[in-house]
This record gives sequence, C-alpha cells and structure tokens, in this order.
Amino acid sequence: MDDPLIVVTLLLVAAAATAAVAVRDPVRQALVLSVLGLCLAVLFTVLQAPDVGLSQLAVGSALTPLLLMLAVRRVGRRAKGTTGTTGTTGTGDGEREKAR
Amino acid sequence: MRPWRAVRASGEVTVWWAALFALWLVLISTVDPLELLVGAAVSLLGALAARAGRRAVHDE
Amino acid sequence: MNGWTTTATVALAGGLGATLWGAATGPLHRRAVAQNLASAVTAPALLLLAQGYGRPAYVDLALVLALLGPVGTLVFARLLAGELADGGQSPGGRGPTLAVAAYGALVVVVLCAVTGPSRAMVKLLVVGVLLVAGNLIASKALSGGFGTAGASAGKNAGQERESNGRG
Amino acid sequence: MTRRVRLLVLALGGAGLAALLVAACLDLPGFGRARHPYGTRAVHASLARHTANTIAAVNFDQRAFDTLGEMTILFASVLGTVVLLRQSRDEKRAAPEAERVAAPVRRYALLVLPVAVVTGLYIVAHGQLSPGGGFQGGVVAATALHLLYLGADYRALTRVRPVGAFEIGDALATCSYLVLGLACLLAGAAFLANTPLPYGTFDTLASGGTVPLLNAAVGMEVACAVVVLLAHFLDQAVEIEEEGSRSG
Repeated sequence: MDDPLIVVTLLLVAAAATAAVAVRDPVRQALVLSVLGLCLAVLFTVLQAPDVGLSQLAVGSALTPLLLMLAVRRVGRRAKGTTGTTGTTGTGDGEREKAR
Repeated sequence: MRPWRAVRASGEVTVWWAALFALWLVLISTVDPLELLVGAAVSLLGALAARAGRRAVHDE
Repeated sequence: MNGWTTTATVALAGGLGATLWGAATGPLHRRAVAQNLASAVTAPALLLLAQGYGRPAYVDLALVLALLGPVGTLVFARLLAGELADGGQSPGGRGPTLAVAAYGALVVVVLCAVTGPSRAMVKLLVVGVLLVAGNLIASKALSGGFGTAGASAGKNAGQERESNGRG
Repeated sequence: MTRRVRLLVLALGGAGLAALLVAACLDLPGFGRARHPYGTRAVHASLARHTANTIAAVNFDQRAFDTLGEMTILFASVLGTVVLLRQSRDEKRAAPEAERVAAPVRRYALLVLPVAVVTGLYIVAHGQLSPGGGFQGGVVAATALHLLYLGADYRALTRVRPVGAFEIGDALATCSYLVLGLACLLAGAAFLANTPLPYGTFDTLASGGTVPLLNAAVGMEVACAVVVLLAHFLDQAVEIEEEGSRSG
C-alpha cells in the first residue's frame, strides 16, 4: 500500500549507512550517523513500528552524538598532551587539517 | 531579605508549574483524575528542574 | 497512499536526500548545517505521516524530534566550536534554513486547520513552535553561538596553542 | 586438549548451530503478510489485559523476564563504564572553565530543559497507551538535563546533578523491578506474571496491571543510567587531565 514510501526510506537508509562507512574522520562520521538515525526513525515509522522509531530518535538525535564527540575530544586531547599520537587519531587530524 | 527571596522562589516555581501543567494537559489524550494527579507531580518536578537550572546558570 | 503520505514521500526524498548529501560531503561547517536541516525536514514529515496514517499518537515522534533534534545540533556546535570558527566563518545556509523553517511552519498550520480547534491542535502548535524555534536557534549556534565574536574563539585557539607548546 | 580436538569441537558446535538455525528459518511464518500468527496472539493477549500499546504488553507483560535481562545489561554496562573511566593515579582533576555562550542559546536551553523533562516523563507514563515507554522517555529526560552543559557550561551542570544520587537511583530502580517480580511470586503467580493487580479501564493511565509500574521502574533506571554514563564521559572529556600533559 505504501510501497513508494518504503522504497524511498530504504534507499535513504542504504545511502546514509554507506556514507557513514565511507566517511573516515570520526567527527564527520558522527554528523552522518545522526542523519542515518533520522532515516532509520522514518523507516521504522513507515513500517508501523513507532516504538522502535521513538527509541531511535531518543538515542540517535542527541545522546549518541554527545557520547561520540566527548570520546573524540578526550582522545584528541590525549594525543595532544602526550607526544606520541596513535594511528587513528593521527589520520583523523590529518584529514581535518586538509579540509581546512 | 530572606522572606522576599522565598516569595520570589515560590512564585517562580508556581509559574513554571502552571505552564508545565498546561503542557501536560495538551500532551495527554484522555483526561481523568489520575492523569491530573500524575501531571501535577510531573509538572512540579519540571518546575523544580527549571528553577535549579536557572539558578545554576545565573547565580554564580 | 493518500495525499499526506505522498507529500511526506516527496519531502523526504528531496529534503532528507539533499541534507544527507550535504552532511556527507563538503566543508565541516556546511555538514553541520545540513545535519541541522535534516532534523528540521524530518519532523514535519513525521507529522504528515501521523496524519496520513490517521494515528494521532504518532505525533509524539515529531514532538521528541522537535525537542532533541536541535539539542543534537547544539552538541556539534558546542564541541566543534573551535573548528567551526576556523572554517572561514562562511555564513552560508541562511536561505535553506529559513526555507525549511517556513516549510515546517506551513505543514503545522495546514495540519492545525485540518484538525480544528482542540487540544490536539494545540499539541501540533507546540510541536511547531519547538521545531521552528529550535532549529533557528541551533543554526544560530552553529554560526558562532559559542564563544561569541572573535574574542572567545581567539582565546580558545590561544589556549590550544599554549597546550601544544607544552606538549 | 590438542588443536585438532578443539577444532573438531568447534566444527561440531558450529554445524549444530547452523542446522538449528536453518531448521528454525524454514519454519518461520511468511514475511510481510497482513496477518501473522505471533502478531495475532500478542495483540489478543495485550487486549485481554487492557493494555492499549501491544509493544508495551510484549515488553513488560508477555516478556517481562526478557526486559529484566535487557535492564541488567544496561545496568552492568554502566557499572563497567564507571569502573573503567574512574580517575586513575596519573591523572589530575582540572577545574572546568567558564564558557561563553550566546544569550539566545542559553535562554533556549533554560526554557527547553523543563519542557523536555516533562515530555520525557509523559512518554514514560504513557508507555502502555501510546508509542514510547520507559526506555525512550528515560533517555529524553536524561538528555534534557545535559542542556545545561550545552547551553551554559559544565559547572552549571554539576550544580544540579549529584552523580551519587543518580547512581543510587539507578540501583533502586533495578531493585524495584526485581521486587515487583517477587511481589507477583508472593501473590501466588509466576515471577513477573501480570496477575496481582486489577487490569483497569482500557486506554487509561491505570490500565494494564503491573505494566505501568514496570515501565516506570525501567524509565527511572534508564534515566539515571544515562546521566551516570554521561557524567563519566564528561568528566573524562572536560575535567580529568593526564599528568603528562603538564610535565611533558
């Protein structure tokens, strides 16, 4: 009955999830991840599972970004404080420098 | 002035309580006594949170 | 499918698709603006779906998104304040932000007109006000809401440089 | 046990699991039909106990024991986070700095905080009537508190958030879920069976027997757990610094 809507939201979820994997910098990943959360919430609503959609909205819109960004900040500070930077944060910083 | 501060504090909480209780009435679908009771309690909690938040930010 | 769900489909395909592209590519500031617009586009669509399915209870989803969507953007604005300020302070995204806010307001007004005067209508209005105000404030926060003007941003950068020197 | 025997045991177990999975998948009811054997039974059971939201009936009535497990997972993971993210000996605590925030953002945060708290509690309280429940509402209410960090600074948040009290609240809520289950046992039914309380009028706040109570317990547990979790993340990101960053 709602096939076009289901197809559109499924495509959006697939595109957002692919983008979340393709983006390498954790900060940018967190931004894409929050958009992916919105797509998933709409998909759950369209499939008549509003309870799951509400869980996704509650967790995905503010809590997950906050946890991720706090973790990134902590790791970034540690990399800055001690002289040796770890591999992952090094590449992340490098990408950020390039984007500037 | 201690009494004046108490009046102001209770006034702030009352105003917030009324506003949040109105919000509760808007959110719920059916109105019955238990809903009103729970709404009053929840609004009081929200009003206290509002006052605590305002004090935490402004009264350094 | 009815008119409501068709409108929601079109709005989601266009709006969420565009904001997804904006969030996945380009400079950091534009990505953050796109993230904010994504929640501003999705909440009216959820309202339209609630109307289209004839289930007033689904409005709660839009309510939660209208409350927490801007909070999510504030998270990015807060914890990326330094990097957002460094990005050349491009004041872009003003036009799309206002357009999306107008779209949200339009959807809410139409749904209110359909609902008629009742508590359900006031609930829709509350969602609408939270949605529009929240997203405008969040977009303001993205363009320099934290560490207003150059003073505080400069101070932060200075501190960072200092700690770099120590490290 | 030699390497070959271990591999053999692994292969045996894997093959058994695969066989069971395939057998289970073959017996699954068809996907995407309007009627579904489980769906019909779940709706029937939830209507029999006057619970309007079937999902809440599944979570807190038909599979209340399963929810106990999920709740314990959250509790244990928060406990683990608290232990892992404690302040270690080579770290020191730096006082968080005051931060400058634009006035509209601060005003927005102060206005939305109570609204979000009330909305979160509304979603908890109406879990058995409309979409939502303890988990969703608890997360919303706990997130609302952190608007003080986003709209002001960390010092403002620490003034209204006694972490110890939230830790106790977390433990108490988990206990109360267990106690409710034991009360069912004392009333002569099975553990967490929804029989001791009257089912009430359909589609009102008091309907569903023990469902609203269990819902409230989960709501409190989740809210407290999220606050404690974020408190330790914030501590690490804002307050705790390594000694190395100063001396090195």
